[in-house]
Amino acid sequence: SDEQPRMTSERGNLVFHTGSTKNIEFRTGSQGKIKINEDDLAELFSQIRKNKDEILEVKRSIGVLQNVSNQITLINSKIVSL
Amino acid sequence: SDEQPRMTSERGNLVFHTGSTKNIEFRTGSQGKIKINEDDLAELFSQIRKNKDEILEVKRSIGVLQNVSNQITLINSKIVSL
Amino acid sequence: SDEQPRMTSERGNLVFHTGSTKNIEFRTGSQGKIKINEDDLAELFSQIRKNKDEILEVKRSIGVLQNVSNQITLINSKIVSL
Amino acid sequence: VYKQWIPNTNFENASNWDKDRIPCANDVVLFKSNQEISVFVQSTHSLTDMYLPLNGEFIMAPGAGFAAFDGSWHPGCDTGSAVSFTDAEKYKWHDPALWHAATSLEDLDQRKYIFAVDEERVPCQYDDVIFQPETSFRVNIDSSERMIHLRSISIMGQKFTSDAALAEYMQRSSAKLQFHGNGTFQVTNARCPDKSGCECGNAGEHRQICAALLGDSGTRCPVLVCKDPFQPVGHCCEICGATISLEYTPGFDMRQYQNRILHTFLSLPKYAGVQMAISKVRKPQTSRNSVPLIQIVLMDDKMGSQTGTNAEQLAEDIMRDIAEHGDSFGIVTGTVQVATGSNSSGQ
Repeated sequence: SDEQPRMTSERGNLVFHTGSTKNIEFRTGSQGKIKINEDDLAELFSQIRKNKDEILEVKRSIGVLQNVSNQITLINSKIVSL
Repeated sequence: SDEQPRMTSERGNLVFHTGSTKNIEFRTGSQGKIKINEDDLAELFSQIRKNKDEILEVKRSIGVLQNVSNQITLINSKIVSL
Repeated sequence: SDEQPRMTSERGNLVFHTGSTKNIEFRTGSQGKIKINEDDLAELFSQIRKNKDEILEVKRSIGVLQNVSNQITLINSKIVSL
Repeated sequence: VYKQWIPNTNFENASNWDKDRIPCANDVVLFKSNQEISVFVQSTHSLTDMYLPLNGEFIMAPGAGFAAFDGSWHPGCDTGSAVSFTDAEKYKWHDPALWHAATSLEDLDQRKYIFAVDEERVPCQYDDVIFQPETSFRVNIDSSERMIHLRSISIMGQKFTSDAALAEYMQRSSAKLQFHGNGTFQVTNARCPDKSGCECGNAGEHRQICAALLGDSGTRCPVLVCKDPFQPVGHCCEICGATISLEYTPGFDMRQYQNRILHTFLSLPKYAGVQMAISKVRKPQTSRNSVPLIQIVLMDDKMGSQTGTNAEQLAEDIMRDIAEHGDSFGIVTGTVQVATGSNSSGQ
């Protein structure tokens, strides 16, 4: 039936299909990799998470800087107004 | 010919090849997912886009801070030179 | 055997398993794309790398700002203590 | 009648490979680049190298797939060689030899097939056509009449009884790999409305049907041992045996009469080797204003001078029955034609 997965060749393109509610899954072993051309899929995905974490950290640093900046601005305005 | 898609074993690795201008495509139905081990690819993709947006926002914040910082530096230098 | 990398149909899902030490590789020619539903994987991958690079740049900017901020804080404290 | 397509293009069907075996793990598996093919895969295969066609599909049953070859030894696979998937373009819808016919799905399952003249071995307008589930196939539906009329068609477990649903299916890429040629299907979901039977409707395809059966290189009918063999209506070659042609009234009931012959005569041990085909046909030579008649074709498994004698006996039994009870079945007259080995050139 329609729900069976297919590997098709469409004018030389290689296409992997599944039915409407079915998944395509990539499962790696402890040292097995899924490589897409030269890229390791798992590494790229761990980079996405690393990016996410670093963005969080960066935002914290910016928060601190904004606080400091606000305080200094305040002090400066007092000094200037002396 | 060269342009035929191919499936080969290379030292025990399973390799899917296509010709030089041909694609490899993965297609699920509307309710199907692409999963990498336990991760849902759609979520990872949306995380990439989210990261991109957050980086833009972070850069704006840094721009503002740099302006403030420059101004304060200027004021400070004036004060110090008093 | 089960340890060989393989593509199999499991309850209508299409599963790519790597063996514990073996890889599954997808290789297109220089002008071929890897597409996941409508997304071009190469573009997403380059976005991941771009995000990574921009985060680095952002962190450098923050480092500079933190230095400036520290110096100004120092100057201000001196001024205030005058 | 149910007509089931016989050939398949499954990966595990040894006859689909040029080495008459399923490829081994160390073979190079070749599909021609221009080979348009749908291939059903029933289990997991280790492979060294497989060239896929530019346009094709591999449908994977649960548990089926492809794995890398681990270099281990497989029984019967000492040296790797090139194994090619054979040409599937040659299978024609109109080839009588590529169909099994049965009067019920159970009979199909139990391989109780019916005998029919060649035209009627190909699906008729009130037939249900079945492509078995879990099989892939490729069939040339070139048709001189362009339209192929059927009651229904089942493909990979999905039964189509309306033109709209079938037309939608035929647009899919799988359908384009399964069917090629200029024919179009029309499915009516209708049974034969006439209890005296319906013509098959394949008379217009007679030439094509016989060409497919006998090969394009002209007539290659089997050499017959009987004198004056004859050609039943709808058949491609002359036969030895007997035919009875019946003129009938509107009261004639095909199913009822067929059952009478089956139960009264064909079930007798002495007729165990006789095959019967009964259907409504129209004689081609009297094409204008011709009336349909009921044709009963009888062939037996006797050899040499005995060829056809069993069929002849049965024909005589049937004619005696008609003389006694023909009126009650709605039979006006019957004429017999016989060709047996015993009347061959007076031997």
